[in-house]
Amino acid sequence: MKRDSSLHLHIPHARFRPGDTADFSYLSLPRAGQSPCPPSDAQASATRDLADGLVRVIGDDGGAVGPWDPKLDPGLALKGLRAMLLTRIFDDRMFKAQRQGKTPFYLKCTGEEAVAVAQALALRPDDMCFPTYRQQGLLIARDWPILDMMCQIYLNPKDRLKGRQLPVLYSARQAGFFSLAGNLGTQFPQAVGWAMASAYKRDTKIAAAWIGEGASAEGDFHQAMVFAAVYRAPVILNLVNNQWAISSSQGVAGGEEASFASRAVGFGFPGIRVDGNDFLAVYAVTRWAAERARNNHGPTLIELFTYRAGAHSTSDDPGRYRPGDEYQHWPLGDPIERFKAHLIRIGAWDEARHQALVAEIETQVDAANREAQGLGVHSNGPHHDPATMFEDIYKEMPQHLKEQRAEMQRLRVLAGRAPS
Amino acid sequence: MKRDSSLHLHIPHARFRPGDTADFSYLSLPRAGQSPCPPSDAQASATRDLADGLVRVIGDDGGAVGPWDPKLDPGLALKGLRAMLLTRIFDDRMFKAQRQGKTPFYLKCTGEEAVAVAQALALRPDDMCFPTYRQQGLLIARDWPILDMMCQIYLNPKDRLKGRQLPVLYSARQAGFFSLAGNLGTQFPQAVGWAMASAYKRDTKIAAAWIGEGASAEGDFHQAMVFAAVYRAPVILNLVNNQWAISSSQGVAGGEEASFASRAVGFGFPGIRVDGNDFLAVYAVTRWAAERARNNHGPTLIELFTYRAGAHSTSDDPGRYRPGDEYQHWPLGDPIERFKAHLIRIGAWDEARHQALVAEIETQVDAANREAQGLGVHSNGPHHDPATMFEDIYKEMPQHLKEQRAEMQRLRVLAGRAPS
Amino acid sequence: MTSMNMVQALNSALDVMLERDANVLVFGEDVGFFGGVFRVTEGLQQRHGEQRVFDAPIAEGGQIAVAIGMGAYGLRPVVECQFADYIYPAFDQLVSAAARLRYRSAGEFNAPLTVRSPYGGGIFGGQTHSQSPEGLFTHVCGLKTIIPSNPYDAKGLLISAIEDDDPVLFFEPKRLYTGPFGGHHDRPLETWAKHPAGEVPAGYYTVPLGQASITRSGGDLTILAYGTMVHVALTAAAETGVDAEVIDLRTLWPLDTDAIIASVGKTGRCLIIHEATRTGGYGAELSALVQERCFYHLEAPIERVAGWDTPYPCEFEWDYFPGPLRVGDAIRRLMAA
Amino acid sequence: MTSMNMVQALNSALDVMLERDANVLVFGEDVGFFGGVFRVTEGLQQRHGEQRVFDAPIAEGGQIAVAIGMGAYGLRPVVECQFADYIYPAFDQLVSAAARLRYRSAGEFNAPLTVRSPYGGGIFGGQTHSQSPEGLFTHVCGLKTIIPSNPYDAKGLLISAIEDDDPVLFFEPKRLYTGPFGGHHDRPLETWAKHPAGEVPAGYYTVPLGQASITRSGGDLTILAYGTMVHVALTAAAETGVDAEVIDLRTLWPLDTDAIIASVGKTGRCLIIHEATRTGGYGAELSALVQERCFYHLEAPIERVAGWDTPYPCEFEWDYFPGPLRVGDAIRRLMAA
Ligand SMILES: Cc1ncc(C[n+]2csc(CCOP(=O)(O)OP(=O)(O)O)c2C)c(N)n1
Ligand SMILES: Cc1ncc(C[n+]2csc(CCOP(=O)(O)OP(=O)(O)O)c2C)c(N)n1
Ligand SMILES: [Mg+2]
Ligand SMILES: [Mg+2]
Repeated sequence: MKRDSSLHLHIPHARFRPGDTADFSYLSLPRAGQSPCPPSDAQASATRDLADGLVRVIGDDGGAVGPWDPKLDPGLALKGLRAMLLTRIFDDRMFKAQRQGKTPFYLKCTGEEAVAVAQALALRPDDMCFPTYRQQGLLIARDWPILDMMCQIYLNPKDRLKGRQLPVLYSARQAGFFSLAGNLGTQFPQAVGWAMASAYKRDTKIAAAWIGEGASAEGDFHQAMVFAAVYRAPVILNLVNNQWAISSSQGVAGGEEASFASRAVGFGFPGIRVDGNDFLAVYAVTRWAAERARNNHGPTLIELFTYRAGAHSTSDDPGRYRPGDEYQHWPLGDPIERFKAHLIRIGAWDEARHQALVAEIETQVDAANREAQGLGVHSNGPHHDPATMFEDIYKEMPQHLKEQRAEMQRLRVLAGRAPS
Repeated sequence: MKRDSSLHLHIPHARFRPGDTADFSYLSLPRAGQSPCPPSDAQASATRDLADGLVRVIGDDGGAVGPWDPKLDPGLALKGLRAMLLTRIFDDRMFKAQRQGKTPFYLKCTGEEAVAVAQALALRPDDMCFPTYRQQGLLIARDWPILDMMCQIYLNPKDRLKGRQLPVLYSARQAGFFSLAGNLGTQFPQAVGWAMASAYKRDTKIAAAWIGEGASAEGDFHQAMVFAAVYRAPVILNLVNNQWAISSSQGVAGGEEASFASRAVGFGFPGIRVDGNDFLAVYAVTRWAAERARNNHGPTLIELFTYRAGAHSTSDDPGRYRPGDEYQHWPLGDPIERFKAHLIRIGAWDEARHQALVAEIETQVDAANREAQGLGVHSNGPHHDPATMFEDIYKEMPQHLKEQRAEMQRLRVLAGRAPS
Repeated sequence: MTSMNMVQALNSALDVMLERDANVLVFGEDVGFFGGVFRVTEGLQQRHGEQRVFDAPIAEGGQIAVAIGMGAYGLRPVVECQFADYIYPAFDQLVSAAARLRYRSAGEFNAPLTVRSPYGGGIFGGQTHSQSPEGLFTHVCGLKTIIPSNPYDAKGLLISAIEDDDPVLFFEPKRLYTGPFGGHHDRPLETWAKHPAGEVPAGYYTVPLGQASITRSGGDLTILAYGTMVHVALTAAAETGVDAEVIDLRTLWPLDTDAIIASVGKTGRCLIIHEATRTGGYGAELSALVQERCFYHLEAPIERVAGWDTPYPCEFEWDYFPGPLRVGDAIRRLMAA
Repeated sequence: MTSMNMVQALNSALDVMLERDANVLVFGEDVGFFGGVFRVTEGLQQRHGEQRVFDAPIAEGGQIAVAIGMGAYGLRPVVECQFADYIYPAFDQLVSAAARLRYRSAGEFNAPLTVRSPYGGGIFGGQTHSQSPEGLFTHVCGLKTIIPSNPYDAKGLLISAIEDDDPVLFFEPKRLYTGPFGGHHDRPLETWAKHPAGEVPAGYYTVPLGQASITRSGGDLTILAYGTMVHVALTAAAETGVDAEVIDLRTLWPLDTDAIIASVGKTGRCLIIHEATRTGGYGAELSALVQERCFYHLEAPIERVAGWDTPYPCEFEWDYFPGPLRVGDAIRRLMAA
């Protein structure tokens, strides 16, 4: 046995901090088209290389290559492009609204649009999604009205959540979009429960869940993996590795020595790492996992390898902890630019149509925004009646809440904030 | 894409239930000596086959074979044999004491003695252990006085834990044995914290933790894996897969489709599955992991593949949920019998000496038991002063606890249970 | 009517609901083939199939999480938490998710789950098999907390809990599983066979949530109790000979405040008892509430008799348990005040 | 003496302790390079090195677990829980392990850890950035719970907490980080610069645990408060003109009962205020206790003014927050009783 020296504590680092030049050369990125595509009922062990690798379809020249090419129908492709663009423009507009004080909070998904949008299109409309706050693209891809989202962001009287929730924490049952939690991770095992219920009912609907790589450190991640494995739940478990959890690098979540996708193999189900900025690859991998789940072969863990291009949220100032221009160096590019280039390359799209589409979406967003703002904004109302805060704690309001509501109303009158 | 039929919910089964004949032929067990032994600073990926395989050293003929043969010093081997025998005889005696009402509870580790005993001997005496209730063998192998253990089991005045804890939930700081929790899993990430502290202090001591395969479903297991990986903590994480968690088979914990050891690979550190009833294999694998940890290469997950030969505890009746004679069919045999056969085979031991050793240990246990019972037993005392229950809640007793203690004393007098 | 102990009554409630409603599922540690360590689910898997009644991984947080997901789908899961002492790994899912789901989604989703869990001491289980954590849940808005004190109520309340569209914590006094227990651990064990509440209808019935029951009426003193302590209250009342009114809360929250106010308004004296640790226990809320509502009727300070502020010590559980002597002592003190 | 806001005072406490004691470690989400989302650990990693101050995985349960292990080794870890709303994943480790370790090992092991966490509303953070969960911890024996109300106390109490050999929950009123806040959200923000408790010694000092402070003395009414609500109490007292005594508890548990009894014994009236939901909140314990100890001195019912029994609604936080109007209303009612 070797002699032992003294121990030391390893502390993971971000690769670069303000002042440094971002260098992503430590990443070993396979070229597009190189990953094999096993049948969707493959054994977990057959996916090992997929878990450690990176499924990519769109090559540097914009062409789609390899066995994962989903041969996407052009209509669907344009729907995807449109939804990604709408997501980005919507985000930008809402971010500005926060800076104007019209909402207390906003959170963008810039750079990660392909994740939610391509995945939404690869699922069926009634498959159930348990997202994080960074999958607004699911709603948009499922044609959920952005006016509805805006009304929630502005906390106005048309906010279906009645001014209760932090903006962006949507709930849209009709869109198969589960009520967003502020508590990271909680949704992940809940999705497994939903999938188990669907299986128990001999339904055909599957569930999909999302979690950030940072939040995957929570026990909830493990619970989802264990229950999904044990009951072979028809669920797609998506881990969005956007390299950052606020200021912490993915190494702090355990990504230094292994891919997150590879964790699935130890539970006996497939893990696949995919280029999260490659619309076609994300779509294809999600389709594969959906097919697997729907045919009773159980769960899949998908690691979506991407980059959080912007701040964590409007409360964050990333200039304090990262260089600021690193996104320019991100070797997997921008999902919208890459998909656009691909569509142009295959002759399904051109720059002029693109500019027209952008302009159209900007108009759409502006119109909705005007309408939403007209209905009320955080800073100067109108809002719901504050008395609604006592509703929905229980199905029926118990006596003590009725009393508290009356007390609050009395005080509002006393304060001159409500008519007596 | 394939057509989808309706989903169904998979429920894992035990392989056999009362009335069935136990059949373990579903296990694919490599022969002894077949697993390669990489250097202890190997990459996690190099341990993949070890994680899915089973390290075995003692062959069917009793010989030690292959690269994992630790070439154990004969003195240490006999110490191990003795500690295993003492553990078993101690367990049997205490089990009987519970049936006699002398303690409210007992829990044996029969069939799993090699786990704790071989591992204790592979660690250094000051390495810190965070065990479960089924590693009493650690204390015994570290020469902790069985009298002390008995006094706790009998909850008598020499019980260092003052009658507070369920018997068997030992605490022995001097033996490097962390206070046992009733709450499954909590100790697992705590061990990682201890190891991090040791590394932070540039100490040379490492930590070792144990968890049952059943309890590995808890979030705590994941926390231990994540923190161990992130900070490369000098810790050995032991998962004892004794096939059962009370009445649930290891499939209910997620062991149907993959080994538990293989979970480590997805965190970037080695996982090794070892024949838990093979003293030499357990010793060798533990040494390997200890060397790795002590040389700053970080954690290892060891899955100890064994069988819970007896009831879960004295509160349990396994006849309700398993055949009863399955242990006879367990293909990895009995750890004591196998190690004894090995020692005899290499000429270091013989049947006569064995019988003498058993007799000696029985005498030792009986003597200690008489002494312990003489000091008091659960059923008829004496015990500690009940007033001690107010101590050690805080370092200094706050006012309200002093008042409550006085109140209790007043009531005891009132009840005629204490002199006034 | 059949004679049932509490285990049988609970088993019958589950059986009835599994039969009536295909959306009811039962799972938890060892509840499947084995029938649960306290035998509450005995025979249910055999009768209703393993898709309806099954073992769960040892991961209380995961169990509640999947139950929430199932609830969102439309099922009514009933989860057994093997001991109330082991509910803490599920605390986040209960507090952050189950309790808030209806609110945060403005009614789009709800969590109609029931968590059953044996609580309380008296079986020499030590600090991790004896706890009474109800006070941690009654503080959390959105949860309902129930503790029955006899087989009849146990079955009727459990059926109501399963049918309820909100998340319900259903704590079962393990010391009462096989018989009433007035607190004299040194006397022969009683069974439910001779107790009127041991007569339980075989089929479906409900005991409504939110209604206390007056287990003993009296004019001099009100005792608020639930679970095991109801029986201790009755014993102490009998032993002291005081004309005490014993209110069995049954539903801790939402609370039947009216019943309490009416009683204390009448008696002017109030004693609150529970097995949980005193400080910040549910008794604190009851005391505060009674004081607020009945201040001008009170003839003596409201007293609390509760578990000491220590873990439940294994060997000394009968010095820990707030038995009839201690309760009786408080009754006498209150009557003398 | 230096002028410090509460963030700076807390930062200074950590800095002083990192300097004095090599066994002190600081970790939590984003506390390393970044310095914490509320900037409390700003510069500490840079000054003390990344072995002493570092980022932790987002796993509050794991953080507390490793802190317990470190404590068993002999270190004094200080963990930041980014928001008190996110402490629940650590509930089991806090309640089942940290709180019980000394007891269950009869003193062989202890858990000298400090968990810092910003709590309370007032930043439009909605229900998961505004909670006040202290009442869940004051019920758990073995834990100490502290809530400071100003920079001076914050630093002195945090140093005491770190030096304490028992596990301490240290909740920081995030609304007070940058200035005192009397509850009028529509008035200009104040800073600590002009407040006497904003004068903070640069070096080491302690404020002892377990001692309340009388922030305003008065003879007619006792107000029990902590954290943000101390300032609301002062505002309401000033606005009503009632001669109220305001007691800042500082340490919630173990509690300075003597100070409370002395005050209520003098005033005969008691108002308890907190931001946490009312039912089963810490105010219930305070009310029960005051009633038990001061029954014969009480001239009016003890009242509680607290958060409504709902989650903290994002847009309506100023209807939720128990501000000076509501507190003043209760003061007047109490004085009229
Ligand atoms: C249980 C819990 N802990 C902490 C937080 C605070 N928090 C909000 S977002 C965040 C970072 C999450 O990072 P990641 O999971 O990688 O998702 P991303 O923001 O990158 O999409 C943290 C720590 C929280 N919301 N919930
Ligand atoms: C958190 C928690 N949940 C449940 C229990 C009840 N319980 C005690 S032992 C046990 C089975 C544990 O099985 P396993 O982890 O495989 O260990 P083994 O008993 O086989 O050694 C259970 C469910 C507990 N003690 N703690
Ligand atoms: Mg992230
Ligand atoms: Mg086991």
